[in-house]
Amino acid sequence: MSRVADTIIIGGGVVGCAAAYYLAKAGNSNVIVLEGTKSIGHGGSSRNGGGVRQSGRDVRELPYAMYGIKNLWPNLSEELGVDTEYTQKGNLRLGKTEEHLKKLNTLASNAQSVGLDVRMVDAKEVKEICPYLADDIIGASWCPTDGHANPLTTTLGYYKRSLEMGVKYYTDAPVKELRKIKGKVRQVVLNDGTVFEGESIILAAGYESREIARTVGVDIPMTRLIDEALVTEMQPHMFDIMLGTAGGDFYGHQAHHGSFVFGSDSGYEVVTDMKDPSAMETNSLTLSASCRAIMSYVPALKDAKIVRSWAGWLDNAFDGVPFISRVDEAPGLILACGFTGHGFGTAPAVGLMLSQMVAGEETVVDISALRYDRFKPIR
Amino acid sequence: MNRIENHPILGETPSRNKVTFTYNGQVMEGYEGEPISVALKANGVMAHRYTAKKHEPRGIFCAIGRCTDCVMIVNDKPNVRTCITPLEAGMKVQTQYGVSAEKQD
Amino acid sequence: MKIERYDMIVVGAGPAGLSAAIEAAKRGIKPIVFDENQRPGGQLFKQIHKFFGSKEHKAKIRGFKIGEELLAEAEQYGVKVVLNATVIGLYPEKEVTVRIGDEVKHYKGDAVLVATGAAENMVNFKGWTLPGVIGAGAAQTMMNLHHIKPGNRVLMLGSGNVGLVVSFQLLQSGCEVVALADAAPRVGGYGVHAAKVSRCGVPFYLSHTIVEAEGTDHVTGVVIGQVGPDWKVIPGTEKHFDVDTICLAVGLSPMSQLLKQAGCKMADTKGGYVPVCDEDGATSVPGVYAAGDVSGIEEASSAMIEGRMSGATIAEYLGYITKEEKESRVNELEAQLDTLRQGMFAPKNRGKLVEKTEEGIDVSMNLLEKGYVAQDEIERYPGVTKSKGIHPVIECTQNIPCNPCQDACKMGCIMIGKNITSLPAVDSNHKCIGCGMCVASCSGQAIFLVEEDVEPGYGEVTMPYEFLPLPEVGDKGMAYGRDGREVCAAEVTKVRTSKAFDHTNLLTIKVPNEMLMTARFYKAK
Amino acid sequence: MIDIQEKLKEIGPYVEAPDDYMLVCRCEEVTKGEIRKAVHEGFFTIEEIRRYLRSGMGLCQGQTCGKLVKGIVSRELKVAPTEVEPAVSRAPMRPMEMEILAEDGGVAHE
Repeated sequence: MSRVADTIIIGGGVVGCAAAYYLAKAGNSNVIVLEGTKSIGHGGSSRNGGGVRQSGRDVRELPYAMYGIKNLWPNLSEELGVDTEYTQKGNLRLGKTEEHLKKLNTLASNAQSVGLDVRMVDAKEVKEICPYLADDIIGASWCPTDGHANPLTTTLGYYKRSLEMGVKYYTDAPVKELRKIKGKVRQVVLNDGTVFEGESIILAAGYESREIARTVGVDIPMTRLIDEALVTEMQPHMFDIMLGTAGGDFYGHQAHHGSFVFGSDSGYEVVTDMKDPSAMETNSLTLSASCRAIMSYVPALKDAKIVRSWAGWLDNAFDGVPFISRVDEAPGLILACGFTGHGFGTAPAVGLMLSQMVAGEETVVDISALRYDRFKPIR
Repeated sequence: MNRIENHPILGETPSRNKVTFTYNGQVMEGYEGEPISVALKANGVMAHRYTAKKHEPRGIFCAIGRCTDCVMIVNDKPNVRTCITPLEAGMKVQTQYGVSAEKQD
Repeated sequence: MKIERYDMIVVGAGPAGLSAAIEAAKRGIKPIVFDENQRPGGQLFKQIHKFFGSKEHKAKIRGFKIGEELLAEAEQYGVKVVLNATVIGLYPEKEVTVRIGDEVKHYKGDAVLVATGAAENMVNFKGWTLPGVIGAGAAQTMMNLHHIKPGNRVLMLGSGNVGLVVSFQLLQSGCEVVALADAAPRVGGYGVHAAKVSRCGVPFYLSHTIVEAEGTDHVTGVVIGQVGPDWKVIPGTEKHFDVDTICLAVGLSPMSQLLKQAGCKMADTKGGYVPVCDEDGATSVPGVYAAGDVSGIEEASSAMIEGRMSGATIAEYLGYITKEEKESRVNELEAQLDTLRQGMFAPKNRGKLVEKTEEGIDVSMNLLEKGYVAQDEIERYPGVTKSKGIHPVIECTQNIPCNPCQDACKMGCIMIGKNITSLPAVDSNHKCIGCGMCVASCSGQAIFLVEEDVEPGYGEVTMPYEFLPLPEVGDKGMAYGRDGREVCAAEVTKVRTSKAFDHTNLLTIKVPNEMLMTARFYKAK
Repeated sequence: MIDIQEKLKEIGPYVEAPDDYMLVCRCEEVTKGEIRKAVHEGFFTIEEIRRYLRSGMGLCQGQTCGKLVKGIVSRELKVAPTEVEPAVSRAPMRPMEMEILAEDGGVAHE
C-alpha cells in the first residue's frame, strides 16, 4: 500500500521544509517530506555560515535573492514562531589586491545592472563600517541590504511550523528510486521498499538528488565538495555585518549568541577521498588554515577560542547556480538542487517558488535561466 | 584559612612563591603556578562569573578544565578557565558577567 | 606541512596509556605519549588511598605512588611523555594533531592508542549550578593536588567507591563530612570503604537524594529527602544540613569523544558510550586501539593491565614480537585481570544484590543500608575471632579481590588462600605477635588488633589511623563504634609509625574489656 | 523510517512538570522544560535539539549535560536511552585560541 499525498518532497533540508511551509500556507498541506537521515536539516542546511546575501551572486540568482530579502526574510521569525536571528546590517566582501578589487567590481556592476544597491568602498570606509578589520584590506564591495541569519533555527523553524500546519514528515527515510506511472513521475520508493505517491515530486536532496534523478533517466550535472565551518566561544559583541572575501578565504558573522561562525577551507578538500561520505569528517589541515584566513582579515579575533568545527557537502552545479526546474522528460518532477554552497539565503524564495510551481502558478520571478537543460557541450 | 599545610598522607605542602594579583581591583595573595581558582578559593571567592542569560552565579565545578564554569576575565581576556590557568604575579582577574567585565541587567 | 612519525602514539598518560607505552617500549617500540595535564599519571595522582588486589596488581601501594612507579618505569624504557599536550583531533591515516605550547603539531603513528580515561557524570537538582556544588573529582583535585580544602562542611552524594574514598579524603584534609547520601537503597562501593567513613561519624542516608542546594550566591545549605520506589522524594522526609559544599560522585562515563571523532564504530553500553573493540582492544579503525576507562569504566588496577595488553597487542601488530609471544603475554595478563574481576563487585554482578558471600555467609545488610556492620553481625565472619592474647580482628565481610594481609603476616595467622576474593580467616594455631603489619597493609583499613586484660578489666584495641594531628601516648579521648557513635572513654597507650606502614599509623587505645569488639575509632576530647 | 506525526501522537502532548525550570545545559542555560517541550514539538534527535535550543553547544560542548539530555529525550520519546544517538564529536577536543590553531606549520594561502 502506498502513502499518497499531493506533493512529495525529497529532502528535509531548508529548501524542502520551506517548500512544505509555503505549500501549506497556500492551503496545500497535503504534503509529505522525506528526510533520508534521522535529523531534519542534517545536510548543508545546518552546516553553512548563515549568509543572507545578494552581493557576490550570479545575476541569474539575483532576482529571487533580492525578492526573498525584500519580502520574505523580514517577517520570517514571526511567521514561523521561531527566532531565525535574521540580521540585515550589510555585507562587506573584502579585497586585499587589485585583482580582488577587479573581481568585486565586476560582480558589483553586474548586480547594479539588475538593480541591487551595492557599491565599492575604499580602505577608509571599510574601517568605518567595521573597525576590527585588518589594515591590509584595500577595498571591498558593500551591500547594505545583505545580512545573515541562523541556519539551524531557520531550517527547524520551517519544519516546526509546517508540521503544525499538517505537513507529514518522515525521517530516516532514504530514497532508492523514483518511478514513473504511465509516463509521469509519481512514485518515490525508499530503501526499505516503502512507496510514496504524489502528483508532484520535489527533489531537494542536495548532491543525493543526482543519484535519485538518474533513476528516471535524468542526469543533473553537479559534483560534490566538502567544506568546513567553525564556531568560536561566546564573545563580546563586535559587529553585526556579514563578511566575505574576494579570494574566497572565508565568510561568516557574529551570531546573536555572541559566537562567531565562519566557513573556510584549506584547499585540500577538493582532493578529499572520504571512505564514508555520510561521516562528513573534517580534515587535519582545515581548522588551522581557516584560523589563519580569518585572522588575516579580522586580527581582533586571535584570542577567540574555537569550540567546534564541522564539515558538510556542497552540491556544486557545473556553472555554480542551482537547478530549479520542471523536467520535460519526467513530468511531475521538480528539481531544487545544485545550490553550490550558497542556497541558505535564498531558501525562503526558492521554497515559495517551488510551492508556486506545484500549484501551476507563475513564480514570483522568472527562473528560466535555472533550467536543468541549460548546459551545452563546449565543443 | 582553607589551605592544607600538612596532610596525613601527602605530608607538608611544599613551600611556593607567594605572589600578588588583583581580583576586581582588590589585591590578593596566592602561590605562583597554582590554578587561579585555587588562589581565589584561598581568598574566599566562590562566584567566578554570572551567566549571560539568567545572570546566575557559577564557580568551580569540575576543576579540570572540562565544564568551563569557572571562566573569568583574566588580563582582559574573557572565558579563561581559571581552574587550569596557572597564577602569575600581577594578574588581573575579574568577575565575568556574560562575556563582559561589566555587570549587566 | 611537517608531520612527525612514530610507531605508536598514545593519547593519555594515565594508568592505561603509560602501561601500554611501557609494555610496547619493552618490545623495542619508541612510543610517544601525549597528555593534556601538567602532570602525568591521570587520576592516580589524586588517589591517596592504598590499592586493592594482590602483589601483581600493586596492592597496598597508594595510587599516587603507583603513578610515580609507572613514570619511573616509563623513563627507564625510554617512553617519551609530552605533557601540556592537548590532542585536538584524530584523523584518517592515524594522524593526531596536538597543541603543544603555543602551536599545533601534526603526528602520524603506525598505531594509535586512545587512553583518555573517563569524565564524571552529573545529576541535576534545584540549585545544582550554585558555586559550592562540585564534582568529587574536583574535590580530589583541590585537596590532593592543590592542597586546598574544597569546603568546610560537605555533603557527599554517591556511595560508590569514588563517593566513599573521596569522603574519607575530605576527612583526612580536615573537612567535615556532614552526611553521605545516595538515591540507591544500598551502598554501591566496597563495604570496607563505607565502614571507615562511617566509624568517623559520617551518617549514611541511602534511598535519599538531594532536593535542593540552598543559597543565593553560593551554597549555604542542602536539603535531602527519602526517595520512594518511583525515585521521587517522599514529602515530609526532607532533612536540612548547613553545608558550604555539595560533592557529587554519581559515576563516570568514558571520555570517548576522540574515538568517535575519528570515526570509530561506537556502542551505547551499560559501561557507557564506548568504541566497539575486538578482544585485543582494536577499534573498527585499523591501527586505532582503546584501553582503560575509555573502553568501559573499571578501576585503575584493571586499566593498567588492559594497557599492558594493548602494548603487547600493538607490538605484535607492528611486527616487534611474534603472535606466539603476544599471546603468551596477553594470556598472562588476562589471568591477572580475571582475578581482579572476581568477587561481589565483579562486572557480572553490577547492579545485583549479592546476599551471601562465596563462603555462604550472609552479607551484612546493615553495611549495605547504613554503611557499617552491626554489632550482632560482625562475629559471623571468619576474620573475627575471640581468643586470649593479642590477635587480629579482620572486619572484611565482602568478597573483594585483595590479599595483602595474608602476605603481611609473617606468622601465618591470616589465611585467604589461592582465591584472592575469599574472606580472610584467622588461624588461631599460629601465634600473633602484634606487629601490626596486617593493620597497616589492609587497603580497606578493616583490621584491628585486640587484646583482652592488658590490665584488670581493660584491654587494648589497635587501629589504623590516617589523620592529623596524630594523638600522643597518654592522650585521653573517646572511643567510637562502627556506627560512629561514642561508646566509652579511651586512653591512647601506643602510637606506632613506620616506613613499612606507609603513613598508616597504628593507634592503640585502652578501653574496658567489654568494649573491645565495639571500639573502632578514636577522637581526642 | 520514522513517521513524525505518528510518533507525536504516540508520545502525547507536552505536559508541564514541576522540575521543568531546572537547568540541564549549564553552558547555554537550557532547562529541562525547554528540552521536554522541544521533543513534543517534533525534535526527536539530539542533533536537532542542540540546533534548536543550543543545549550542548557551549564551551564544554555537551561534556557535562550530554548524558542528562539523552535521559530526558529518551523518557519523553518512551524509548531506552541507548536508542537515542549522542551528538557527534568534532575537533577541537578542547576550546582553543585561533592564534594557536593558526600555528601549525602551514602557510596562509593567498
